[in-house]
Amino acid sequence: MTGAAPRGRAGTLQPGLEMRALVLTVNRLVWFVPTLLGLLVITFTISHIIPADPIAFIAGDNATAEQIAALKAKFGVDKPVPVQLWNYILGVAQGDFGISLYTQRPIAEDLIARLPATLELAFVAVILSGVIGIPLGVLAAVRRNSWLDHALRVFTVSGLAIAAFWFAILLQLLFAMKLGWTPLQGRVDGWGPDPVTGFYIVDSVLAGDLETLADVIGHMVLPAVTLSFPAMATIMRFTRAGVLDAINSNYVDYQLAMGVPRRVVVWRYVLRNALIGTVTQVGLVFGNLIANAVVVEAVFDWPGLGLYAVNSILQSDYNGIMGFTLIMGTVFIIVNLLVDISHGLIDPRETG
Amino acid sequence: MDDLLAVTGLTVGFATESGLARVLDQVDFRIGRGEIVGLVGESGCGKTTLARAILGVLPANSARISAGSIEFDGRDLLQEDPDALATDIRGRAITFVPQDPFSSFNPVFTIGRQIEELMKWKSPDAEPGSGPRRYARARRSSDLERVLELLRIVQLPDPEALLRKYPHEVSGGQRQRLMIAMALLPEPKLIIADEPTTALDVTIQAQILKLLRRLAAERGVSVLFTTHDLGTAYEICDRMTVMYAGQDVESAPSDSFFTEPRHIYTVRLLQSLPSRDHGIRGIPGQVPDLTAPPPGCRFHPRCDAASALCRQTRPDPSDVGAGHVARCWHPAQGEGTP
Amino acid sequence: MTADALLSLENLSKHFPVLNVWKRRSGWLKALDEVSLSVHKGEILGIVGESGCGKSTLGKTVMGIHRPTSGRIIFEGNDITHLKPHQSRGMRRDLQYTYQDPGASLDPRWKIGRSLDEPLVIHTRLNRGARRERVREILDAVGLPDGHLDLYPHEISGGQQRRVGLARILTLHPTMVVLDEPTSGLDVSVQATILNLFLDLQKRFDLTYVFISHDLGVVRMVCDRVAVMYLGKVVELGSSDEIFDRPRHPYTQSLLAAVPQIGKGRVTETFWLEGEPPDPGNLPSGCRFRTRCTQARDDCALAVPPLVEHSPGHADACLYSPARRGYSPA
Amino acid sequence: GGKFVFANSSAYDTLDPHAIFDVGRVASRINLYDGLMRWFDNPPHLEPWLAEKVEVSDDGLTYTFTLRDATFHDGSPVEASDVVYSIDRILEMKKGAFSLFAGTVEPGSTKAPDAKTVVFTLNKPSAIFLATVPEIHVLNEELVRANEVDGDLGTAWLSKNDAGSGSFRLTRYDPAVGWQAERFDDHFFGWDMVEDPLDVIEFRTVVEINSRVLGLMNGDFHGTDGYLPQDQVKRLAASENVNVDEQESMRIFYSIIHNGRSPMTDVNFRKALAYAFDYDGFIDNILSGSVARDPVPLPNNMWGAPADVKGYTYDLDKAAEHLAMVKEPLREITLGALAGYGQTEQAAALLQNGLNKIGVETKIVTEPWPVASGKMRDEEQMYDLLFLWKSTYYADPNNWLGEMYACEQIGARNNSWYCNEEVDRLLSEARVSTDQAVRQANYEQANRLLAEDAAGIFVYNTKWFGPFSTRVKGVRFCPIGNGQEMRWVSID
Amino acid sequence: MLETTRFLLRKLASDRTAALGALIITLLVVVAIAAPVLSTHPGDVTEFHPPERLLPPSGDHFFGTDRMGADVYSRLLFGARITIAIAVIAIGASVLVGIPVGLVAGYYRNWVSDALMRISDIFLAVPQIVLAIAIAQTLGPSIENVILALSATYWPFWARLVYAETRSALNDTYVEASIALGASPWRVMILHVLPNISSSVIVRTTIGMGGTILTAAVLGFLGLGPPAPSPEWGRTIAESREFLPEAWWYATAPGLAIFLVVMGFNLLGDGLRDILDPRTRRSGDG
Ligand SMILES: Nc1ncnc2c1ncn2[C@@H]1O[C@H](COP(=O)(O)OP(=O)(O)OP(=O)(O)O)[C@@H](O)[C@H]1O
Ligand SMILES: Nc1ncnc2c1ncn2[C@@H]1O[C@H](COP(=O)(O)OP(=O)(O)OP(=O)(O)O)[C@@H](O)[C@H]1O
Ligand SMILES: [Mg+2]
Ligand SMILES: [Mg+2]
Repeated sequence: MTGAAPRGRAGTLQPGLEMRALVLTVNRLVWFVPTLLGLLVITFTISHIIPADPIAFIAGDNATAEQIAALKAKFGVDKPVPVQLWNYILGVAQGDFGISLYTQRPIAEDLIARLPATLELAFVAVILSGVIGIPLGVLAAVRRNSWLDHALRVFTVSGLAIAAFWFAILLQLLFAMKLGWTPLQGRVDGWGPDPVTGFYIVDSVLAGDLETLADVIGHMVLPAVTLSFPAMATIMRFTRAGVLDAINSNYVDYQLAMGVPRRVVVWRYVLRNALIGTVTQVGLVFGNLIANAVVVEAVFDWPGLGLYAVNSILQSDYNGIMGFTLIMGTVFIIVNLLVDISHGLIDPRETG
Repeated sequence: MDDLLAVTGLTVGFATESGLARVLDQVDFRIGRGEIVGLVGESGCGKTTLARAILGVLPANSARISAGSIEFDGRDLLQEDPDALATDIRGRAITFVPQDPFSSFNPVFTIGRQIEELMKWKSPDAEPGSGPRRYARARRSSDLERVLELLRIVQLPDPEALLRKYPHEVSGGQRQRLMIAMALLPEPKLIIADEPTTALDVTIQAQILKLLRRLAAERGVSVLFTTHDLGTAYEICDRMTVMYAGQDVESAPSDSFFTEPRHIYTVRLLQSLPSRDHGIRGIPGQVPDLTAPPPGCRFHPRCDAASALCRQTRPDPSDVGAGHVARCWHPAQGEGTP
Repeated sequence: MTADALLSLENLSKHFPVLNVWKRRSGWLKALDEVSLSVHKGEILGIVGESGCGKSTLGKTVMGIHRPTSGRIIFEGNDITHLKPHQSRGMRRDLQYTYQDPGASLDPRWKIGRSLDEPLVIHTRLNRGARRERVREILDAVGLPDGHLDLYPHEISGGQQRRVGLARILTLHPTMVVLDEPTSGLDVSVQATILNLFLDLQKRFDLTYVFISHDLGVVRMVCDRVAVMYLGKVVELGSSDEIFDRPRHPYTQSLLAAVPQIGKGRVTETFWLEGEPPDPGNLPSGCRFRTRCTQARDDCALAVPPLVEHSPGHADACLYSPARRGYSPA
Repeated sequence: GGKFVFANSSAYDTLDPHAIFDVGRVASRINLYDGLMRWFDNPPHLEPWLAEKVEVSDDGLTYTFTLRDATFHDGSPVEASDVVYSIDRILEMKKGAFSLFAGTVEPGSTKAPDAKTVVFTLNKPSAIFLATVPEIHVLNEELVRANEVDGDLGTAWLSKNDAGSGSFRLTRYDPAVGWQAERFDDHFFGWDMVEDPLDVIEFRTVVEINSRVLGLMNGDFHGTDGYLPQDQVKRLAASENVNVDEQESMRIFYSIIHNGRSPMTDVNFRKALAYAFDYDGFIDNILSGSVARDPVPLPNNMWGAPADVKGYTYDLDKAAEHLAMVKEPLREITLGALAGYGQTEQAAALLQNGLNKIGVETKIVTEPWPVASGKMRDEEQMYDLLFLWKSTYYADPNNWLGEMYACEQIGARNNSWYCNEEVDRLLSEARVSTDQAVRQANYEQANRLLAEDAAGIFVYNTKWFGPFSTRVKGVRFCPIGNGQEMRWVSID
Repeated sequence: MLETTRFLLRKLASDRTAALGALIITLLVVVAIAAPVLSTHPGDVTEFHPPERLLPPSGDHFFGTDRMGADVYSRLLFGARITIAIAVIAIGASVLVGIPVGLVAGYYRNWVSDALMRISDIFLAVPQIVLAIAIAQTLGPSIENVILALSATYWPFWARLVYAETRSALNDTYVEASIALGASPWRVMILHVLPNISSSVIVRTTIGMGGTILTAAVLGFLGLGPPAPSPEWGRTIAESREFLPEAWWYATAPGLAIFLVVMGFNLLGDGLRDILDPRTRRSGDG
């Protein structure tokens, strides 16, 4: 570009970084509640167009008409729909997601009991994909069009195209069934470490029980690899694109022209810019991860929310599924919130 | 002749989708010590490419240097080990002022951090060689002193606060001042300034040009100044080299350049400037496609004086006056001078 | 003076809201502030000033692309201030605007021919053949071959894109055209051709131009009168010769002094102006130039100096204008 | 000594013995709790358990049980009042085994004249009452009442805790993992007859078949359910770590036919359906001959099953013949199958295959059990046909015939909307009669009529292939407990 | 139009990965259409041969047989039809809803557009598959319901995309120029905005196809898809698990099919992005 008039101007109205982060947080928090409310309305609507009558199911095979009526009153299903919605929202606000039609326990209790398993798996998978995906993404960008780049490209393309449940089955088939290197399923043999945090890795470290730790990690390998494969592919892809964008930018050009070593420019400066793009993808990655967790947990019999959801499906436990949807939505919204905030922190240009 | 930089017969091409673009064709170019040389020419004529070739930062995957030499301070840069170039020529002996001060700072780091990184590698105190393992505290603080002093010299207000700012919080003029300061910090012998004022308003441009000229003179630094604005070149340069479509066509001291241009292209270019005296005159025709440039003198399709000779062979440089070199078979004889 | 005015602006303002991080308005950016001027039939009025001073805003507000905050726009005797584009179809035909980057004003997915056709489709009831005829005619007038009708914008050069942009607005035979930086980014050799084209067309179609530019050399060459803007205000207005030869406002003077002139004294040795324009969202009180002005005095901060015509056809907005001194009894 | 780990296919969502009644989760009931009587072995025979003896009045209405000296896991004695509390709790909860007693035992009618005597007074004679008594798992009344919340009958507490007197005492429970129990040394029955009884039993939920099989083969588990797909059974049998114990069970596989809806109201259509199912293909190929063809709704090995009924065969000509005689208009028939139970789907697909060939259009609907069981009780929503199993809850022909085809059970246990006066008479008589000969004759005749009428498509009676580690000894299989009563087992 | 198509085809042919993607998808379509011809046992979708169950791959059964003794290869081909039907209809519906919503909300800046975008935000606040599972489960397993669940959860993606693109297109000079010229909102939306955002929509749709196929497969796998004996790929994999590790072909074949098809769409999408969208070209491969 030549001769064009200058663009951009000093922004003296820019608040400081901390202020920006605060503003962003508040802004997002303000939307948190309506979004959650909307989600509630959606789940409520879904659970009210179901074909089977959950009350009849709770009542059991031999309930009389009066008993069913009594149960309906107890669960408030006899009230007008808006009232029910209101009660549902009130209930959820107090952490009451209803009773599982199947286990007869409060859904919230069930979900909370299973949340750590899913979170642990998701964390390990995210960390795994980041720790491997980011450097590989940078490498692919730096060695653009090399054999390495092509190989990694095949890798990313596969990661995004493979059905997680099928990949899980393949891994099981190979590593657990044929080779016997890893356990086939489950989170631990037996009962696991004494629960403190609910994260078995942390708990077994806390308990100083290395044997259990090894067992826990052994169980973690296949599910974590399955889950992290697509996530890794996404992260790699965005890192690569981000790095390429940054490498082609004027500021990198400038630093190279000033003789700052390429490796320093790439790994210390470019990466940070590239990560801004990658970080915004974490929300997406996490969403996919959760989605995949549903089936991956089912395949690996991982006692988390996903497995709970699958069992709820098999049992037609609508309350369970809605509870799962809600909690996943909440987790997802929170993750996106954190992503937004950290994005604002990493990128000084972000103003909300 | 005691030139700081002598580019001889440099030929560079770029591999593109539609074939090899012959962007530099046997370019000769030199800069004396302490001299400000303007490299002028229209958009796309290869100014930036030449500048980058000297810096040694042409894109490795597409650029092809097929002939020529770049001699700097007695070293042939094209023969040197690239790593050595990066450590003790680039950013040390030769520094760079980019065209666009808006995008040449990394947006996500503070200005101070970026200058610090530069000083870590390129401070005059830094021991030459493989580069720092560690940025020693003593050097860091002496470097900081040096930075602050220079920022004051380029007339930036409140330098300490400035270092804590992010690039987008600073105006374009200030950014370009920062760029100039950063170019001076390593105490180089040559500054390559690639259209450093194109993105700025005239009043700011005047300030920046003034600053650059003064500092270069004070410190005895040579400057390679590329621009497509002849007025700007007139302001600051001791000598000019004009390029057309990848060929250097004429090189002369400023005075004789503007008063007695010899190459027909230079003459036409000067005539294109809006002026009350001769109205508005353009150059008919278009710049050639560099993937299939015309043979001989590349200006010949647009030149009214072109002969068969022009269409076949490119003239060698010939002296047409004191330090005045033109590569034209039919140099103008005082015709059409403004 | 307003008698033969084709267009006159009366106290025209355009303020953009400045939003804070909460997306609330925290102030106004006065991109155009109480500007009054008129454009005479057949003339070329230049508007010059540094980047961000409101040149484009002026043009776009006149065109109805921006809704004015206050003031009036009178075109051919009609008040068009509050007409929306679709309400003023007839008006649009007579009043046209070329974009700063004419290439960008062409739909990248439309062939040149179709883009040229669009104004006719919107504004006339001509049939296909007649429209085609008109488009050819105009293409010829801007010096492009017929073959270009079948090309996409990215397939032609920047200079040609400018020609097409011009052709597009000329298809409707307007009486007045706002040219927004029509030569920025062009090499001098191309610029010359384009400028010649403007002048040509002006004669041929009897056009009136508002010529927005920050290239003073070009403005001096083509414009009959010049308005100098600084941060949303017109600070000086007069005939080309007056402005360039006898600038009165310190800003105009510094602007002219900043332009390198081959063969004259070097600006780098003589230029005196320091500092940069203030943030347009946060203007100083009184005269906007006072923060950089070497002649500023205390009362410059008190009130915004009005644009006063101290001599016929030459107005300026400086309290200490040499003209004013000449006339004032003190 | 030692620990026995069982991999169970369904999750132990609750341990409350009165809330559940299914075979998949029988282990918690049978090992943690005791009933007055208990079924043993195969074919099953009923023995007194918590009760020392039982006396039945001549009119068949009064049952008097005398309790043994037994203690609950918390050390308190098992008393008659606990039994009364337990049956009344079942009647009030209306879950699990409730239906066995509904209409026969009234709430509050059971009395405890003294600490060791329980008197049940039925409001009508029932030949099957005794057979259902094992389902009255006796709870520690005091303990349960102490843990009641808002009149929930202690369900919340009991879902995670044990209040029984059974052979094992709950030590650990996690709905996501399973449960663990240790041997209850003070169990009334004593441990003398077992040489080296287990110290700890653990029932873990392992949904995935492959995991169960692999775990068993590599020794992580010592037993799993005996109804694995035949392909897996073969794998297990081939493993040197595993013994597969084969027993004829009492769990029939059949298809309900909605007899109350056209065109299934027409016996010819029903016969066409029965002739269109490829019994041999299903049993010999798909199930690799691991089950026994059972042409009637009663398990072959149960008394009351007639030896002379041949049943239908896969015969498309005959099917077409009968179809031709159908007067009702034909339409698309909905074949129900149970989600997660591949066999039901395969059976439905096979039937579809046969029906296709005689020109009957069908569509398969696979739905989870709760949905299906809901629909089964609604005449409108019920599928035209539904493949499923009927398991043994008590070993009496009434468990099958009486529930599946008695008119009074329509909409409850009779999901076929089948009501045949003659059959109904035979079944009612058999239900109250105490004369075994009469009962047997009646049931045999009822079976014949039902088969003749093609009231359903009767396919097979299951065989149980109990896979256990070779280290395990003493498994006593009984169709009711499915071999999961662990008190007889030892491990080395 | 014709020229654009030609241009596209030429570009496609020159971009190797995109060409590969296009090839795979063409293959898929051909396979789906010609399934009765290409399959070796066309009857095996509804007809079974219990004696031949779980046979390993052979000349007669390229990918072996399944639990009912049906030819896995033939069923795979017929499964392609279901996959295409689900993907095309679900995406088609989402696009048909999402584009107008996004376009209108993007063009007019009023409370309606805010409300529309809020609604789609809420949908986007939950992982799509989670919502799809909830809906599909509620409605019961069938192809129609899978399509409904997917469409109901997918449209916000297009609405959002079109909204954002419309907003940015409105800032483009050529759109402003048209408005200034007096063009009506509809003219601007349909003739200027829509064609110019079409490349992102096409790219998104292509990649969305892949995503939909994966999601549909998950639903099938969970038993929420079309019921037996449908040859849907996801459910085939679910069926096959019982027979692992012996009958490895049973699970492998449909998984590979899903993989290939999704990869085909992704490659094509990436390729189209490079071809259609000059902005991202820079970061793509030169
Ligand atoms: N990396 C590259 N690959 C291919 N062609 C290139 C590359 N860099 C530059 N060119 C081409 O080389 C020619 C000269 O470019 P260069 O940037 O040196 O011109 P310039 O004189 O600096 O122009 P400007 O005034 O526009 O900056 C142009 O035609 C340009 O398109
Ligand atoms: N749509 C808008 N919203 C908010 N601010 C605007 C808008 N358009 C212009 N501005 C601001 O108004 C001021 C004047 O802008 P304008 O484009 O008119 O300047 P200009 O003189 O044309 O500058 P240039 O030479 O860069 O084209 C600038 O500060 C600009 O940031
Ligand atoms: Mg350049
Ligand atoms: Mg402008």
